[in-house]
Amino acid sequence: MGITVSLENMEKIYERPKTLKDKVMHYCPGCGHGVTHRLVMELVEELGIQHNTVGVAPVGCSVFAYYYMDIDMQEAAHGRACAVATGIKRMMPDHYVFTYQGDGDLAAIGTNETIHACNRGENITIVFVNNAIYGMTGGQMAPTTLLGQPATTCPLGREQAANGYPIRMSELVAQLPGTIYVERVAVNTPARVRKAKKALIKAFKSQELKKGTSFVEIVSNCPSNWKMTPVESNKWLDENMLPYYPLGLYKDEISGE
Amino acid sequence: MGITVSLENMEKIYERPKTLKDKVMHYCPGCGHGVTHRLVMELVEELGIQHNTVGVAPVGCSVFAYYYMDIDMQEAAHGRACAVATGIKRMMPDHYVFTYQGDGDLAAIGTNETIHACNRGENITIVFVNNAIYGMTGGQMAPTTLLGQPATTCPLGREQAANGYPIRMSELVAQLPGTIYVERVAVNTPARVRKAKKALIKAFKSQELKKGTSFVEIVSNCPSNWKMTPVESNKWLDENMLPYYPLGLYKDEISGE
Amino acid sequence: MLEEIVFAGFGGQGVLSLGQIIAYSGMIENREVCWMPSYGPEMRGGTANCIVSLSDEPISSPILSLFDTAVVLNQPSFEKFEPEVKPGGVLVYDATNIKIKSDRTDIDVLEIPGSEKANELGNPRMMGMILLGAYLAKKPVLKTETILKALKKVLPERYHHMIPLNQKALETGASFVS
Amino acid sequence: MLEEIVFAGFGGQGVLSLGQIIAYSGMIENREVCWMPSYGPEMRGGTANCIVSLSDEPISSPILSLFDTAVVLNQPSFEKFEPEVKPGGVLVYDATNIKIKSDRTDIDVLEIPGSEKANELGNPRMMGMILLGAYLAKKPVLKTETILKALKKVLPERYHHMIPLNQKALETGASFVS
Amino acid sequence: MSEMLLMKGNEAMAEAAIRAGCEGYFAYPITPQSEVAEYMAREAPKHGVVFLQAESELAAINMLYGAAGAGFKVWTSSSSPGISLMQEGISYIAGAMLPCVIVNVNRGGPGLGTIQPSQSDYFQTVKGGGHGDYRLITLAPSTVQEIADYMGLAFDLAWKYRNPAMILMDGALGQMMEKVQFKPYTDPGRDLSWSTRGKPEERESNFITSLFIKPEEMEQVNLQLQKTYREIEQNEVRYDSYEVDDAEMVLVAYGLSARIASKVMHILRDKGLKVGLVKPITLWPYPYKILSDLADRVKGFFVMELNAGQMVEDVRLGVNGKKEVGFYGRMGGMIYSPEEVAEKAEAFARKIGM
Amino acid sequence: MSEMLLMKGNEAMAEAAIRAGCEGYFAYPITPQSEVAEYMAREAPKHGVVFLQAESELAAINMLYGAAGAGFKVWTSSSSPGISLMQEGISYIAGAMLPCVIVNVNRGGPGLGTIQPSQSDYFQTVKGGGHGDYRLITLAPSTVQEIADYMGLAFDLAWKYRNPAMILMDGALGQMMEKVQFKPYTDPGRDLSWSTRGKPEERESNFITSLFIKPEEMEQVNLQLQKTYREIEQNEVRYDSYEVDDAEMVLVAYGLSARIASKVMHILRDKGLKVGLVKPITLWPYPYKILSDLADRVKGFFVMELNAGQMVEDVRLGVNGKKEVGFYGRMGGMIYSPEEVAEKAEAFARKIGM
Amino acid sequence: MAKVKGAVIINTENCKGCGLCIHACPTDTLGFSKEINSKGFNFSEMIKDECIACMSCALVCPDAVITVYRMKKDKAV
Amino acid sequence: MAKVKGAVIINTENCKGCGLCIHACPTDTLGFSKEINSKGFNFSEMIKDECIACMSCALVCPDAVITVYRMKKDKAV
Ligand SMILES: Cc1ncc(C[n+]2csc(CCOP(=O)(O)OP(=O)(O)O)c2C)c(N)n1
Ligand SMILES: Cc1ncc(C[n+]2csc(CCOP(=O)(O)OP(=O)(O)O)c2C)c(N)n1
Ligand code: SF4
Ligand code: SF4
Ligand code: SF4
Ligand code: SF4
Ligand code: SF4
Ligand code: SF4
Ligand SMILES: [Mg+2]
Ligand SMILES: [Mg+2]
Repeated sequence: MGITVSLENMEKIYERPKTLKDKVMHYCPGCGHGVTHRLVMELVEELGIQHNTVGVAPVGCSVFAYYYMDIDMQEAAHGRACAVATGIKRMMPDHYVFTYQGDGDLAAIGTNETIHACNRGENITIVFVNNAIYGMTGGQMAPTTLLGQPATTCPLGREQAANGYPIRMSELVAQLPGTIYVERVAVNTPARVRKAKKALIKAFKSQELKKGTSFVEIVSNCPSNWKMTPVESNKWLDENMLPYYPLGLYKDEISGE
Repeated sequence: MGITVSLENMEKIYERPKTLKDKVMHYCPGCGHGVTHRLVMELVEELGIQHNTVGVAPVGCSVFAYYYMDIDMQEAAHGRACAVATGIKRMMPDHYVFTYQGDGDLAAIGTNETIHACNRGENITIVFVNNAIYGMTGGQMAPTTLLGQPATTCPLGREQAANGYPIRMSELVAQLPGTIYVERVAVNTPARVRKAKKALIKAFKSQELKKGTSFVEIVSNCPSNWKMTPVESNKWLDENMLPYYPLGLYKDEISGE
Repeated sequence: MLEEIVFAGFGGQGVLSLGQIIAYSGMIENREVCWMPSYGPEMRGGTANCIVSLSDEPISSPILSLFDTAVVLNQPSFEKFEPEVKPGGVLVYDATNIKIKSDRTDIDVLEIPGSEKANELGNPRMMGMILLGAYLAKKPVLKTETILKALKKVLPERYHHMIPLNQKALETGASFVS
Repeated sequence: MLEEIVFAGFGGQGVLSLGQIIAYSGMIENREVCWMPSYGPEMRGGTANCIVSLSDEPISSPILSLFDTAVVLNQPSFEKFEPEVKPGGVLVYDATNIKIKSDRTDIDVLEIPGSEKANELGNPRMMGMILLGAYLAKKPVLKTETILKALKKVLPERYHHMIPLNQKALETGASFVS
Repeated sequence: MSEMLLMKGNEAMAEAAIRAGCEGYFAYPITPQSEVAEYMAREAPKHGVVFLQAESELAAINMLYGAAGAGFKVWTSSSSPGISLMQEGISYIAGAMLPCVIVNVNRGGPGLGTIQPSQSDYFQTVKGGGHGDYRLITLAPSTVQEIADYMGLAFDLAWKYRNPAMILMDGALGQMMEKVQFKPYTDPGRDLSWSTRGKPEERESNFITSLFIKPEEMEQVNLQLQKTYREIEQNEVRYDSYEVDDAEMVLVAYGLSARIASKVMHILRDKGLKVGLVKPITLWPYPYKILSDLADRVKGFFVMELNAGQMVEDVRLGVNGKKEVGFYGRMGGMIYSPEEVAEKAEAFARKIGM
Repeated sequence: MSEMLLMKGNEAMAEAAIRAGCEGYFAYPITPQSEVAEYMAREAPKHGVVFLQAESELAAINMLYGAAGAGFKVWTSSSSPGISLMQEGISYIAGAMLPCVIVNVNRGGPGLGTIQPSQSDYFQTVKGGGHGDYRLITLAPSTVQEIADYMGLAFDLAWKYRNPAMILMDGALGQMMEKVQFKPYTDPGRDLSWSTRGKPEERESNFITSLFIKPEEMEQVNLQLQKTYREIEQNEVRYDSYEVDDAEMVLVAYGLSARIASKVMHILRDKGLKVGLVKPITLWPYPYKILSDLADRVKGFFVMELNAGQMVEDVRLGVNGKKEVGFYGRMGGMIYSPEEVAEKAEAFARKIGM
Repeated sequence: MAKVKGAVIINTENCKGCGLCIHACPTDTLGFSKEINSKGFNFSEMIKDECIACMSCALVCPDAVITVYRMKKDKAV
Repeated sequence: MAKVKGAVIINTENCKGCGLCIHACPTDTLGFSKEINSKGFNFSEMIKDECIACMSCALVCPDAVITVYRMKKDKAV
């Protein structure tokens, strides 16, 4: 039994956002999806946009996002979240519309929809959770799997000659004139979580400008399929993911507004 | 009746390559597809690779490429040429394999296959004929249609807000570590045709290195759907296409070999 | 009454519009009408044709292989459609440019110097109208006034000043038919 | 002879392997066998189970809702599968960790202190084997030698030194059955 | 009733959709229906209708999913290969119970095939081209007028049952011009309570999904769908019949073929053969009953389709062995002439003792 | 005959493909068949077999097209939504007459549905999920052993007729382990004359296409396809029948359902009801004839499927009204127990007077 | 023992015992429980009263089960 | 008239009269025919004998219908 501390004279400075439904998420212990869900729901609460936000869930571990996020949502077919979001946003240009996608969803099967939504400059926010693996289906190679990283479909580690290089989506979409804000963040330390949230807020708010697409890549973990403890996975992320996927701002044309 | 000149004491210095079948191509008068077909067949003849080259035709005006190119070919579904070429090349790594694709095929419906073939660094050559329009289907907007350029599905000219920016594929695929050679050329003047051929030869020969994808973008015309004479169209190309799609070498990692 | 006509020529000679004028006229005269273009890659640059059906009853197939009338503006179309005119039918063609002759004896063949006369009228694009005039004189399936009314509908306002010229072309064509 | 067994517990407790050992043993004894894991997102982290059918005849459905025997390694699985044992069937469970009791009188309930005994054997992962031993003692659908043979097949070479321990675990389990 | 116009089928379709109050159209060009997108590109902005040329058919059908999921009246159109690409999306739309309209201007297949008219996507449409047990309410116009008429109907049925509706026609209908009058359209009203337009405080969040990972739940979804399908089968079967009262043989044909069939009927009647015609308008729900009823009193059925024999299976299912069923088809974009079919149908008539 | 092994259906499939000399495998992961790709990833390199994880199912099926077009023995596998995405490609492969094998490990739909086993892609598979008139030779294994056996057969049939072959099974068959023995495989020899491996001087260039823009030509292609289909229908119908000799009622079921059906048969026989079982092995070509023949002497048929009723239409077409056809199905990943079906089947038996 | 500056309340029933909060806590205030919750996890709990209300634990908690309290300003000084 | 340096042979039946060769020719050697070929095109033909065998016309010809000849070296000097 842990210790108990009296809460007398204390004020609550942080609690679970109300926009996150009171349910246990199905994510594995320590999975970055949970943190990212929470951040998105915190900003929806803080910006007061629950009533005019529509989210699009992917196929991937976060397929059930709508069970947790207390906003109107749609579950898109694998890879098509950006097309679904486009359909929604075009009909309701004043709503906040975002996709929440994994790396298989956004950068493998859905690359076309991603590139073209960004190229058209759809006024949506793309929340991209890059965990370098197909989490939901049990650990197959993702387009972002690192060279040398083993996965069930590259058991000896990804090899460039056979599978090519891990794809850097932030760099790629930042090239497209349709994007106005692209940042890569992580959620494996408290400081990075704070930064990630700032980036997400900025991305959502940029929709008000109607000037283009905002894209936030969250470098994340998958302890289960990486076969590590959560703490190890966050360390591995630091040591292996970040050198190849450097955190930082890749584009910011929101400037001053 | 024109004049007749005796050919006595003359030597033939240029003739139609034998690898181009003796058929009238269905292309409209003055269409750049014809020139590009010829160049590809010239290089196949010159490199002596007719027996181990396999081409992949797209869906687009050049869908019938196999009626004209005297090599083994496959007709791919719209946009899937790079996947088809991947299938062929993986089975026959020592063959020369190329795709021949229009802008709708390669940069709209087929963007995913294009990006991922380039990202995997498939050892194929991609010949990309960018005429800023859907030729075959009668002049709809292509992903590469210029801002302000009218097309049947943007009759008042392409507008950024509705349709986004024209996509620059050479710049995009040059970003991917899987490509080893990316050049943008044109075929609207004799000098450019010579240069285009050099680029195509270089691209094909790079397959021998097995180091990655070669990509040659050919800025071309569509007199019929641009609603111009062929000569006007080549001028329009100069004045409008080239400023947005600058010719030049975007990547060369063949270096020295 | 059922009249099935094919209009054929090079792309750019206006065969699709000719067909539309007939279809429009049929509509004005309260007929059932159907206009069907040939579509396909061969349309581009090459030849074009359209089939128009006029009938008192609902029209079955829009795509036919035999015709009551063929209005033919170029040689490849002559070669294709001359054999497809039904016995007893009518073949009208531009004899200025089409140098062959039909050896069919079971149809009415109208060899009209359309291009020549159109040039005389000062507008080569009137060739089709001249052939149309000849055809309608031979087989008055529609009234000339209707055609003129249809023209008013089909032509954009800015071309309405051309209607008298079109009327003249129709008359020129008709003049070749006894 | 038809024996339909479910093995259920937390992921990581080795229930899938337990089932595979039984299936393998069935094969060695020339039975028809079928091993069916429950698959789905709930597998991850949560509970896992598998169904094994042993029979002298071809096996019909690999997925069942009632079982001759349930071998249950954790509480959630107890709650799910205790009601699904057929009357006359057997329920074996780890009484060290599962604190509830079955009130069914129409089945044989074997409350085996599996975890406790496994710890005594020096390897907590032997818990499943202990339950298996109890089950086979109660219902000798397979010979113990066969299980040991199967272990040899199923375990990678480097674990073959564990076979005696497994044998002991089986015996320990059996000792709880009169 | 509005003015009489002469219009292409493809354009009448687009105009009818606008008049039926469509709010958005998402599509990718393909012959023989690119005029639809071209018409929408020109006209949509004038009516505040969203028009977007998607990067592919895959994107188009999923944009439709998104827009329909937000409760908007939206549609798309394509032709055979493009419709094949939409199959996953269509299955999702059906599974998520989203109302929308999809038009297939069928061309000759398989593969890239030809751009000429065909009816070879019948099976794909009515038996399920996508995965899982779902149904598309399917309307088959046979004239430009019917194209115009069925567009609003398709929207209404889609919304009434929260189920996607398909208009299945062929390239010839899309390309040809005929007379058309647009009937006044009144929206019967639409329930938007399930749609995702942002969660107000007073209700739970809405979500659009076809995922129910527990089979128990997924079965419930399927039972709900099947219930809807039974209702639709009950209420929405539509067909026309011609001269069946005294008929000894009944032709069965839809769309373009039905027009030709009516000519065949007249040719055969002129020869003294008592022939009628049943023209299904809804291909699903299929008018089995009329065929079954007729089977009790006619000598046989003769099916004509521009394919290798697809709807004929539904005719056989309706007739259920009571009488013989003959078939004649053309493929790959070829169209039969009435005379050609009349010859085959007459031979069949003789065979069944007429 | 090789050693007896205990294997998962998905792994037995992959192993059988390797033993049948497959040269390449292209696929995208999806539950419940990701083990196939995982097995191939591990084993293919050891046998010089090409393995590539594609960026999507769309890419995978088109890689297959390319590799098959170059004359290689290649295959892919997926599950329902992924198979829907392949429909355009499948239609192209059929139209271009390319031999290859496609495996659908069917899960519950429509839409994203559930990952549990289902038979709801029957229509998609046998009536044509893609556009145009084409057919897939379809084999339906019901045990892990049959999965292993049919893999080589699928390749052989595909190559014999230059037509894609599909193995249609469900998630349970993929996931479960059973005994399996791999039979020795001999390649019957393959004609590669049409393939694109580079044009030698002595022959014309080869091309792989499904495009024939002139309808006259496209019709010829279709007639050629139909001719092949008739041949396949003639030669390749496969089914098993059990205890039909004295049967008064015949169960019809395939795949997983056939296993359950055999138990149902025994339950009902134990109750004194003379029940037999027909298990189609080829779903296309469908064993209509045995059903038609049996219809002359039994009292009725009872079909069981893990769907809303799809194959039952083919049974009806075979029986053609001669006798009654009953049906029982479960959906969305639910599996019936033998007892549950026996109850329904018994009620039907009583109804038809047994 | 330092003056108490903060505290956390953990919804231990929903905690998955991932340990990220424990790792993130600068004051080693948190640790794993001996018991398991009904899902079988050793959950996180305060094992010392050194919490400085820095929120690090809550920020990294994927299951949003941590509520953080801080001594009110006037009381803390 | 300059010494003849080159010549082109145009497959006029297959020429589509696009005029690109005419536009590209530095010596204005080429021009449109008065007649049309059987496809209805005014084809390209030599209208002067100033060809310098520069190949420009052949390089831009989309239909590959131009063959270029050059006076043999020993003869040209
Ligand atoms: C069309 C289709 N193909 C494949 C799948 C199977 N599938 C489900 S999730 C997934 C990948 C998930 O990976 P990612 O997008 O990285 O998300 P994560 O689970 O890692 O968060 C795949 C391949 C599917 N559901 N649909
Ligand atoms: C799946 C599918 N969608 C659409 C089409 C119709 N289509 C044929 S070609 C084409 C675009 C061609 O444009 P592009 O690739 O730029 O080639 P171009 O004709 O301009 O050379 C389209 C949309 C098709 N055949 N298949
Ligand atoms: S599998 Fe990986 S990505 Fe999915 S919930 Fe578990 S840890 Fe997270
Ligand atoms: S339509 Fe355009 S691209 Fe196509 S052949 Fe004609 S000019 Fe060339
Ligand atoms: S608030 Fe800070 S100090 Fe307190 S328990 Fe959490 S991490 Fe530790
Ligand atoms: S981070 Fe959250 S879920 Fe993980 S151990 Fe701490 S409180 Fe529990
Ligand atoms: S070769 Fe040069 S000079 Fe001679 S015709 Fe051609 S372009 Fe003119
Ligand atoms: S470029 Fe070629 S096709 Fe064009 S006019 Fe000259 S010769 Fe003829
Ligand atoms: Mg991932
Ligand atoms: Mg183009």
